[in-house]
Amino acid sequence: MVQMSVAPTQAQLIEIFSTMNRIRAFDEKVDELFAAGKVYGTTHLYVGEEAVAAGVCAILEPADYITSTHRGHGHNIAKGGDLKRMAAELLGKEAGYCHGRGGSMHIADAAIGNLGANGIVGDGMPIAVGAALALSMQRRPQVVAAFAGDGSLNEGAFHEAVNLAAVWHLPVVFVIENNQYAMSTAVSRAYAIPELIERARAYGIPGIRCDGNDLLNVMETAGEAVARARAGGGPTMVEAVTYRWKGHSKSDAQRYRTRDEVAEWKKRDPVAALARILTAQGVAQDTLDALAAAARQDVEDAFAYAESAPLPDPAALEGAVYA
Amino acid sequence: MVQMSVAPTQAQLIEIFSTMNRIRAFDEKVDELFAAGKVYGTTHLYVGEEAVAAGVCAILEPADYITSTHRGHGHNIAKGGDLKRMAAELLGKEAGYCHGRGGSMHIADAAIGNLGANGIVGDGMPIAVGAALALSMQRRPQVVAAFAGDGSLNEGAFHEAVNLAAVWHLPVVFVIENNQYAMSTAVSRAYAIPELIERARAYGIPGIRCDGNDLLNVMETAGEAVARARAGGGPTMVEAVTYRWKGHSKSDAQRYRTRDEVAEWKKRDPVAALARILTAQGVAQDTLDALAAAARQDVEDAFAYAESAPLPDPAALEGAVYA
Amino acid sequence: MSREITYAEAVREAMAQAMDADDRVFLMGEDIGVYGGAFGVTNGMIDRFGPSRIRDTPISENGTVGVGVGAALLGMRPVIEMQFSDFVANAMDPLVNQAAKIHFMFGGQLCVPLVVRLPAGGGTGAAAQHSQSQEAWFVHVPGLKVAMPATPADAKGLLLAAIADDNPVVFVEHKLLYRVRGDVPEAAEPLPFGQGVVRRQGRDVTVVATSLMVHKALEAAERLQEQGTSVEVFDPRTLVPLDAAGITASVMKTGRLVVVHEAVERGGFGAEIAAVVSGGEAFSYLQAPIRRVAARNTPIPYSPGLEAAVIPSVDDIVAAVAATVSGG
Amino acid sequence: MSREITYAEAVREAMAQAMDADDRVFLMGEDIGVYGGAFGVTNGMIDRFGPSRIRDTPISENGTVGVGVGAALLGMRPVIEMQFSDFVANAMDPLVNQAAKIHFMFGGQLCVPLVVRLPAGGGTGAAAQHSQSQEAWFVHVPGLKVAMPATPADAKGLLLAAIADDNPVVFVEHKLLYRVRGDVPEAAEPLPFGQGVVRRQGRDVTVVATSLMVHKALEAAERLQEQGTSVEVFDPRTLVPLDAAGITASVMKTGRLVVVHEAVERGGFGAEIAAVVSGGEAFSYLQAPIRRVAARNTPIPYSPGLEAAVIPSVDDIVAAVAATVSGG
Ligand SMILES: Cc1ncc(C[n+]2csc(CCOP(=O)(O)OP(=O)(O)O)c2C)c(N)n1
Ligand SMILES: Cc1ncc(C[n+]2csc(CCOP(=O)(O)OP(=O)(O)O)c2C)c(N)n1
Ligand SMILES: [Mg+2]
Ligand SMILES: [Mg+2]
Repeated sequence: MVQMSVAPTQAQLIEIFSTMNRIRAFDEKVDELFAAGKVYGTTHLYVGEEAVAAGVCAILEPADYITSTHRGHGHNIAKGGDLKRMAAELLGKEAGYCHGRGGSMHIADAAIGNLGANGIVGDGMPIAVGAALALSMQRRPQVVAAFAGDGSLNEGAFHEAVNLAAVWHLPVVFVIENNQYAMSTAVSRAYAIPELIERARAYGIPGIRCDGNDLLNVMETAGEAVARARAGGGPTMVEAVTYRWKGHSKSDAQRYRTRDEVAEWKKRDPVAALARILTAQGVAQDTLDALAAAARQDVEDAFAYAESAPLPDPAALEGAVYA
Repeated sequence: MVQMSVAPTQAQLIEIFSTMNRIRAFDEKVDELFAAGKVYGTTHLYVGEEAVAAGVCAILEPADYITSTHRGHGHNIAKGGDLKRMAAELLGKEAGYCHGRGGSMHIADAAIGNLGANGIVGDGMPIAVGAALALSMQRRPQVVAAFAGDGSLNEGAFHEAVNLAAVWHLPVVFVIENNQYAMSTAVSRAYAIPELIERARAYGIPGIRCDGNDLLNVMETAGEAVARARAGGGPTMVEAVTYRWKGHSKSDAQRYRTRDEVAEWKKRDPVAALARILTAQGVAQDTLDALAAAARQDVEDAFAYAESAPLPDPAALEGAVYA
Repeated sequence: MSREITYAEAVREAMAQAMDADDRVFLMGEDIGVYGGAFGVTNGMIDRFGPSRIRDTPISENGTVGVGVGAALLGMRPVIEMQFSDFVANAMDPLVNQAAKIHFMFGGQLCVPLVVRLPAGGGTGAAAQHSQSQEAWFVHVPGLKVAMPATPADAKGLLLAAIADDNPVVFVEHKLLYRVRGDVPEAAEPLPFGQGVVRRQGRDVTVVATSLMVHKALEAAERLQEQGTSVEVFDPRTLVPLDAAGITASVMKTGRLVVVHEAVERGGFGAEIAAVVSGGEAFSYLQAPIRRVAARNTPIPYSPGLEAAVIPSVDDIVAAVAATVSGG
Repeated sequence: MSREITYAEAVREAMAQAMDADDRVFLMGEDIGVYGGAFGVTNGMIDRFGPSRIRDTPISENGTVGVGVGAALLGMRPVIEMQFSDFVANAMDPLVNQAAKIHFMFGGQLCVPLVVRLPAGGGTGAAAQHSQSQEAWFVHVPGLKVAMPATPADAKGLLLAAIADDNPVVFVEHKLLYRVRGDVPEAAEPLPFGQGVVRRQGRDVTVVATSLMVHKALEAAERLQEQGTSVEVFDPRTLVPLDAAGITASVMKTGRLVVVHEAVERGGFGAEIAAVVSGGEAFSYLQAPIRRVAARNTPIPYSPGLEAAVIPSVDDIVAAVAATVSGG
């Protein structure tokens, strides 16, 4: 089996720490803005799950591709997305990634290989498989990582897509973010299997489970899966076990879980865990604090930019439907 | 694990032998009529696979339910269907099961628990699961057997339905007729797994494989699965390995397989195999020949009846859309 | 006896009363249990009816509708909530190829008493994949019935009728209507399908509007009244069966027709109404072209200003009616 | 240079020429390889282009279209064959919620050059689940284009244009047309979308017909000519974009309109045409109600006599035109 040979350097880890802080700060800010009624529509926050996107994207090459989900801010930031264009999109501005046409659930950045967030649970996976098919037909070396939630594995789209990837032996990694719930539905109520990677075997592909709050474990697991895909070894399913700290979306009374459970998981904060690793490596707390502060500042700057940016012109819409 | 405790009696086996001969004779006759251009539309013949339907339906109680497929004549005959109404349906007559509205692909017999053949690959399975859900909510003791082809396991409908059955622990048996091909597509080209029952594990339900040309093996396997369902043990997937002797449908050049392969499988004729068992049990060849002849005669009578039956009146159609 | 409740409460009440009266009725959907559904429509029902009859499903729209069909074949009366109308695209096959055809295709042996509830429409900032109005697809599928109530009372009465119907019914609810209040009878009284209602009498022009647009049309009619134009507002309430006679009678009286719906214009239900009128008895009474007011032919965008520009407004209706009345 | 080939051959030739000219073009579908497709349309192509570009899929319509979308995002130009049009119900979600919206929803960053070919229509005794005409669903989805060629030459030219288009195109082929022969240019010449064609000039009435119905309309026109009625037959060829100007001009000339399609009448594309005409410039030229000739509002039945009664016939067209011309 292919293994990630080299452990990440401290410089890499520090960069990833910054990324995770940017994800955290961005979604905390979004939460605040929604609570204040300053953003339209709805949103799904990634707080608590940062190590998954950050770990997987740290393994990917810049030219590799991802598909994302409704809970997609973290994916785009981890892949190298622009906070300003994200903020502008959330505020419905012309400078946003989608010129205000998409909003929180529809951020894509073609230039960095993010083929798009998705409002339809499960639909990122067939798209990822198609991208992988294109790469394979074009004999290009890139791979695709498809982020997907634990809730998405019961959709037909998952099933059909993973099978096609398996039968055609395509360079794709399915990254299942098992954050324990699909909206109000606990994994145990949606599946009669103990681990989601059990599903991988049904398609004849490897499945690996990892601690999604442990960045190094995520990187190791994604490293193995991405290396296999890149080496022509076909798809892998990765299950990253993690937890969503916030409600499912803007409005969620969270009647389906206890405060204690949430509190318990918050003790396993992936950002703090990485901070501990860096501290153990001798990085000064001040340095880490400065990185976190810089991340927050970047987010503040992005939203300040977005607030002052102009709104889109509806007159452009009809011409925007067809390419 | 629940096992079928009693071996079938000779009287039972003789009745099943008759059933298998009726299935064989019916579809041979249909083949002949299509070849002669005497039937409209298309058809899918069950010749070579008789032991599956006959074995499974021999295990079911009359009040149990089945869902069927595009290759469904055998299922309806095995469940106790009326050859005359089948023949009349194929000839598009008012006396047919569907008053000529359905044809070969849409035979249902609500009175005997056949919830219908299906022109959409895979769609019988969710319907079976729904029927099983109804039975469970109504606290009735019946079970449902869903016949489905090897090609149907890559449809989302299969995936979603089996998971719902598993999570809700419903009294349903998925009978996968693995006849090696979905139209031109060999199982090995549609799946990256050696056995289709590998899929069962992904939903946390038992999967059992059996020789679909060996009636006793089919009965034993179905017996276990049906007993489990009836005892409240939830769903089972049964894979019955068999072979389709004829082309996929009316017109099929069969470029995807060799004559030798077909010839090889014909040596494993399930009807002849059951005849050998009965002969070994001391049943006279004459008796078996007479049963086969009677089956052919029943089929001839059915089509004679159907030919002379009146056509439906188009004026009734618009009133037939809504219940 | 009636009292004022919201549209969401009316939908809930219809389901609860149907469940009280008939054991065969049960609900399936994503997060309809403790969560109460994405729009709170099933709030509290699980406490009263338990998790078997208020049945949370995994995220499997196709399977859920297929299972609903199977349960209906054995005499149950499933009511399925799509979390958003948009996701019914995942369930087109069981709805269209199974539910709609089974009764006909099997020669009347079986029937499919199934209701699929669709929270439809935009105006919530949920963008292209969570804001669609897809009723026209279902109108084009023989074997389905389609209801589209605009008021709490109609929501209750039509849903009771839908649940009692032996056929599959697509029941379209507009998200922005859920909080609208109105008088609703306490008793469980089904409203017959196929009977439209004149929401406002008028002389100069007929406006046929559906769902949320009924309210916008009434608002437009108020304004137009001030300008001296008398608008008749007709709400068909069910699209299949359609009260073609009611629409025809109104157009024969006014001589002018404007059709208003939120779905995109091209291929929308407004086309069907235009065809019914321009192909029927009312044709020779028409004094002006039939205008359609509908969403622009684009996906629904996110940004509030963009979204508002795409979805028909009261202003759009006023303008179209004015043009219809003044143009000849 | 042109020569007479069948419609199926024309479709195949378009695909082969596109594949010769452009590496990015490839086909996916069930049994399109050695089997040649359920209707033989891809016969022999696998020998020439190999199994990677003539890609047999497992039975997974949803996944296949979703994969097509993903491949298109990375610059490929997938052409997907639904084995029967009916099965596109399984793929509505990727077509409608992904393919159609991606370009718009992501602010123009990406596009989806995807073609989905639908062998549609009845007349083959394949009954309710294998005989549908679903084009109206797609017309109602902004972001999709819809083509419906009636002749071999149009099939070739429009398919070449569809493959070259940067947008998702639903390409509707009628099974009964596959064996129809006609003159087809040898060269790979795309036909522009949005340009209808007058198939027959006439004075008294315009018949707008699509796909197979164009041929039935022409036959009806011949018969009507004998009765002294001069029929203009207009074939829009693509439904989105639609040549509204062409239709309008024809109706302004004849003053009468009959719309003919095979899909069921209610909510069919004929409604859209009726709406375009009764809502536009041609309205005041109309001397008679707009009649629709379409399938009855039932699923397609199996028995030949039943099927024939449901699907529009030449007689039905003749009768509708005669009524339109004689009625006022
Ligand atoms: C096809 C479809 N069905 C339902 C929904 C509504 N919905 C949005 S997110 C969600 C839960 C998804 O859970 P999961 O996949 O675990 O992702 P998470 O939200 O936990 O990140 C649901 C039901 C949807 N967007 N699309
Ligand atoms: C949704 C759908 N896709 C495709 C088809 C066309 N089709 C009919 S039967 C068939 C092959 C089915 O193979 P399998 O399930 O193995 O059953 P078998 O014919 O071998 O009995 C195909 C592709 C269909 N009827 N429905
Ligand atoms: Mg989750
Ligand atoms: Mg098979």
